[in-house]
Amino acid sequence: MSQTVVLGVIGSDAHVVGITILEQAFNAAGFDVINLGVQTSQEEFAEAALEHDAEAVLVSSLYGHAEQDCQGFHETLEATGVDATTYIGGNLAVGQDDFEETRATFEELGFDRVFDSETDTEEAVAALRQDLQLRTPETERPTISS
Amino acid sequence: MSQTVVLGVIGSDAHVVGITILEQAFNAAGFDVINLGVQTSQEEFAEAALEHDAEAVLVSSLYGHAEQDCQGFHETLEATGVDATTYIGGNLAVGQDDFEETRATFEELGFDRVFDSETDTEEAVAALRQDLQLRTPETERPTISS
Amino acid sequence: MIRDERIPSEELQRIDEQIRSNWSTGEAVDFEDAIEYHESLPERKRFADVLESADSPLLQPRAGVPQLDDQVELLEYLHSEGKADLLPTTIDSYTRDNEYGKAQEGLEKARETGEDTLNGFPAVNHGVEGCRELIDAIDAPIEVRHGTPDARLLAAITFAGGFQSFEGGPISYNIPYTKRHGLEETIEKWQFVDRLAGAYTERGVRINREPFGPLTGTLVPPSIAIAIMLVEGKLAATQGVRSVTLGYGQVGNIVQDVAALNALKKLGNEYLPDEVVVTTVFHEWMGGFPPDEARANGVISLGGMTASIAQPDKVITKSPQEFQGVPTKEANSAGLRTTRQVIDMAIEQQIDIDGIEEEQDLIERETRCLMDTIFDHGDGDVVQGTIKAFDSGALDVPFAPSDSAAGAVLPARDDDGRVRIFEWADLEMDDDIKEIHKARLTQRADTEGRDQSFRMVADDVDAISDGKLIGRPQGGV
Amino acid sequence: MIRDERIPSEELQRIDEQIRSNWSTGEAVDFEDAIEYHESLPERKRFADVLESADSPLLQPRAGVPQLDDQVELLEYLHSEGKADLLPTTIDSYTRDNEYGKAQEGLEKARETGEDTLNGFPAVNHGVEGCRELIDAIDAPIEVRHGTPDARLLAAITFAGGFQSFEGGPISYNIPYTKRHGLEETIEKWQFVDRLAGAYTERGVRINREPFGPLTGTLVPPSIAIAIMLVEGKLAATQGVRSVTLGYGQVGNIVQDVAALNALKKLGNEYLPDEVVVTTVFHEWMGGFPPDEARANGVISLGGMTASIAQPDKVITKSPQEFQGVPTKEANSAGLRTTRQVIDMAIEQQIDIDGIEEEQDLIERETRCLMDTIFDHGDGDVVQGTIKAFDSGALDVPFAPSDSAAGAVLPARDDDGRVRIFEWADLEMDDDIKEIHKARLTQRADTEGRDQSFRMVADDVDAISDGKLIGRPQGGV
Ligand code: B12
Ligand code: B12
Repeated sequence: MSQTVVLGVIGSDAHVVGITILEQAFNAAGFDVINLGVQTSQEEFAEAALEHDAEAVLVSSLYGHAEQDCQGFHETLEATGVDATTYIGGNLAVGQDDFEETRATFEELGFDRVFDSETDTEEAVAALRQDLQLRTPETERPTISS
Repeated sequence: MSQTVVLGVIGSDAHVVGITILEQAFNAAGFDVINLGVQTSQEEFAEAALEHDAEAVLVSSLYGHAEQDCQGFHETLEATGVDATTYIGGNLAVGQDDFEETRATFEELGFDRVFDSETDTEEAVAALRQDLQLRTPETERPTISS
Repeated sequence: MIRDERIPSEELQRIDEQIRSNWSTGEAVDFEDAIEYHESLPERKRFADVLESADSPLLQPRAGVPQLDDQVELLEYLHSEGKADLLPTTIDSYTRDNEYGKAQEGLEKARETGEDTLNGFPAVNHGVEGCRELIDAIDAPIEVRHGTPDARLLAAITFAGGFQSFEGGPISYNIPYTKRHGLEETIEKWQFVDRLAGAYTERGVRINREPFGPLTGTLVPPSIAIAIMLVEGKLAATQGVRSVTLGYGQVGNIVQDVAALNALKKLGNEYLPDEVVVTTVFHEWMGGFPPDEARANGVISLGGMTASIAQPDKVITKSPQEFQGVPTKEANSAGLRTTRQVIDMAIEQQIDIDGIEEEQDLIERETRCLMDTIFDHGDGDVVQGTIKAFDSGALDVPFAPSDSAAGAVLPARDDDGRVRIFEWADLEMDDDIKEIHKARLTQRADTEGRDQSFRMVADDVDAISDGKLIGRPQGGV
Repeated sequence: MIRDERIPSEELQRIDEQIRSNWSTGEAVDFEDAIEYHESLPERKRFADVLESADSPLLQPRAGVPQLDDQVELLEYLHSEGKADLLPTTIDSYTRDNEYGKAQEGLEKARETGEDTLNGFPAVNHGVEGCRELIDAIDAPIEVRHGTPDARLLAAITFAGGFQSFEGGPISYNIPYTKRHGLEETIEKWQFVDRLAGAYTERGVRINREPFGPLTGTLVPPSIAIAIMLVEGKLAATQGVRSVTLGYGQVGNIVQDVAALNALKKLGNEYLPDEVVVTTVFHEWMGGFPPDEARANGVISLGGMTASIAQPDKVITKSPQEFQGVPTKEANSAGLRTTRQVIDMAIEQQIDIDGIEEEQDLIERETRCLMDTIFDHGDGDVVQGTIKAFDSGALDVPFAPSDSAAGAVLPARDDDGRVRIFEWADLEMDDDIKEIHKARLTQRADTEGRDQSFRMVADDVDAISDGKLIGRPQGGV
């Protein structure tokens, strides 16, 4: 019953700490996590998702070039034949921007959910559970909240 | 040739440090300073100015009630027969105000010059010298700038 | 002749009735009803208990606006956004002058225009009911902070109104705050305030009393501040107060500040009766602030750092807008959160700095000299001793605007930035201690290649707002 | 096989010509003309001299925008309003990837739309002339800061453009900044950069080189950072660099940070040849910041406090907007001024904290273990040793995104907030040192009543942004 998520940092962004924490959180929540690491191209995301039959693709971006890096991302997924829930999160704009604008921009690009960098990992886990219509397995709860 | 200035903190304001510093600066600059201290009423300013035949009356206020405290100040001076240069300085408004507005308010009340609390004492001394048309006595310069 | 003796209860009642007739709202004060109200308050609103049981420094800002609704909103904001542990209600200047009529005008004008025409909350005018509305609305303990020489009516109303902590004292709210009130007069008036707090205490409602430690806020040598705290603590204890928070204002030298807070705590416990629970409060820098919020944040943080080492029971925070005027609620909260971050990051670290014991020892010896002279002046009576010691100049406060203090003693920083005494005037002090100060100041004068003078004092007064701790000569001489 | 040997001058020329042909602006580089230009610069623009002759820590922010005019304005602002002593020019990400074409597009789009479409200043695209306009316009030394694995063209153009300081190194701009560049490759490329700096140095133009000390910015144990600094310093020295600034990123524990900076300075002087002038730079907290400017100011101030005690030659400041994104110039200046105020208030105070020597001793022993293993791995050659030690995991960096590092070592804070190693993986270290770490971490686990786990590491990663130093479990477990 465990579901696979593909995780990575897009573009030439090397901020790795966030996805390291996310990997651990999704693992602890019972997902199978394929962590592609930093500086992952659109194609690498698509191929990994295809190969592992991933339910979700989680894109991280911190360095401020997310918008450029994600142009055509969903077209690439589609072209590869991937139909997964897509999330993006991190620090998505250069400078001191308003997050609601940012969210709109990325939803328009096709992401199912957009997270800011204040996101708690539990929040993201809960959202994905909901989107994939999973229920929290009783036994895992203490692991997550501890 | 030394000139007399009357100095004090108006109203029920007790902030004494500023006038202590001012007293010392005007003294060092060769003025005769009559320091009335804190919590000085309009009448006390007027009487002291009259008694000592003061060239200037320097009013200080820090606690934010300057405007109320100075209502009718110049009328009081006039009624007592005092015709002196008047300055006010310190922290003249309650809260985070724009100083240009504050300056206008106090000029309207009749003050010849209005100083904010970033005022350097030398600035005030130089201004008074100019207004009373005094020249810096050569011998005092080192004392002031040292 | 006024002495350090407890006011008899009939006398307490007589004064109480008299002062309550000074303003219309005095009538509504009813002691039994007040006790009942206090007893109805939940534990988290009981000031003394919350403060005394805390295991790390609690943070408290200063704040007061004229209207009740606005005050509720302001305190709620400081509680939720600033994460203040303890809240204040700062009283307006007219009330401090006992000008309740003017305060009423101001309050009415505020209600009409929506402007803050008073620089604080006129608690007397709001009366018992108004105060209780405030206490009911806010989910944390609240203290009355003011600066009132004669605070008797204010105390009667705010105690009945549910406040459980009250700042000030006969010296600390006289010498720095007013020119003409005699010490004898303010002591008498504060004996009543303390006696009233004691009456509540006897009935199980421990009103916390907090002498105002920073005094003139400007380079006050620690021992002078501590001696005055001990005197006020003793006076309060005599009247039955059992929860006393002694205060101290940051001078900016970490070693000296930590040493002073240690000495304050130690001597407080030593000089005050055992039945009094002594806590300490550290005030972030009370002198002139930099005219720049960014630099002000640095000053505030140095306070937080010091607090994390000394661990007082409470810290009164400043805002980055201190220089400019009464802060916005946002700035006030920012000061709280900056302080919190520094304390929380530093407090778990073991930071033992060399020289603290030595400095503490010096401060204790100085304080004992001052306490001894006070007792001597009063033949063992601390009230008479205080009055006479101020009179003779044996006890003095730098930059005191009051006619009751000589204000002749002058402080200056030594080469390490510690506050020493440059001009002793008649201040009582052992010669060997004077020699220590002199040596330190001579060292500084040598470093700077100039004589000790008032100029040095003036430079020190401006130093922190100019961005330094020590007022070194700028450029050439 | 690449070794720690100076690139012969013919080889230098050959590479120089080759890399200059990578982008149109490369042509304009002329070494003799560049020397002349540097010689024409006034003393106050000479980076190494200004830095090495300072008598208290100099402050430097990070800042870079795409357009030249904007960059001039930005730096002027940081100089005049922020009172920065040294200025930066941070390079955009495309340039870091050697994607000069994309950078050109971004620059042109920036010129058209007025928006900052690049996250830094594309110095290669601005070319020698553009760089000199910047150098001419700003009355202070300016450093190139980037994060580029292959920075050869960037160096050629910025050196000729008048910059006299250049951040980075083959490990420090590889391991934290890129996934796929091999170490052998980046070492070779940085040997060229250092050799070019050395060529200028030989002609009297001392280009300052600054290895990037903070690495991944996230709980990097001091000895790992220091060892890498020593390696990069040695490599630079071999190529003729004579002014080296070794870096270190604040971990937030004052004792450990001061000890680390002391150790860095001491070991730098010991391991680097005598003819190199070694200075140090302290980076204010490089990990995740609080999402709140007020709390961020507390983090920044703790950095200032640490700097005032350790007295590094330079401090790289953070802004209160660090969490959010690239700061406005006002916020950037605010970070500078907050830092300045704290340093200036604290630096004249004598603050000797217990335990610094002990911690420094531990850091030095650890660093020596790492240096020994590097030399051993390379049979005395530091280049081969570094490559092989990273390969075997004997040298490693926590949270390294690079394929060239195992990234298997995991740090965690001890009960005092000092960064220790929780998972050693293959990191080379004497057993008795490992025991010390283990004991400290066990103590913490006991305090918290939980096992050591990755959860603890994750909590520590978030702790400062959550307002604490140590990631203690929240509420119940
Ligand atoms: C550490 C750090 C670095 C380290 C990174 C080391 C490494 N390899 O990981 C170093 C020093 C190398 C670095 C370099 C750079 N950095 Co940096 N860095 C940071 C810093 C301080 C902390 C990031 C971090 O580790 N946070 C801790 C982790 C746990 O949090 P996180 O990354 O935010 O991730 C969490 C959430 O965002 C969320 N999340 C993240 N992704 C996703 C995805 C999904 C789907 C979901 C649901 C959630 C989610 O969950 C995560 C876990 O809690 C931030 C500022 C900050 N936040 O305080 C700047 C910051 C991100 N960096 C920035 C920049 C500009 C850079 C550089 C371009 C600049 C330079 N001058 O060198 C380079 C880029 C290099 C590159 N090629 O990527 C900017 C980005 C600006 C913007 N977006 O507008 C920031 C905001 C700093 C700033 N204010 O300027 N950086
Ligand atoms: C120290 C201080 C105190 C001490 C004063 C001790 C004493 N008796 O002197 C104590 C703690 C007692 C105190 C009390 C109060 N204070 Co007070 N205090 C300050 C503080 C921190 C420093 C003032 C100071 O000494 N500065 C150093 C001296 C050298 O500078 P200065 O006074 O500004 O004077 C210089 C210039 O202004 C100028 N200047 C001044 N007057 C004049 C006149 C002329 C003609 C000229 C040319 C120049 C000039 O030259 C002087 C020398 O350089 C300021 C905030 C700040 N500035 O940082 C608040 C501040 C002035 N206080 C303030 C307030 C509200 C109060 C209280 C009402 C509040 C309270 N909660 O108790 C009470 C008032 C008591 C009373 N009755 O007056 C507010 C005023 C708000 C406003 N104007 O909007 C301030 C700005 C703090 C704040 N941000 O809220 N305070």
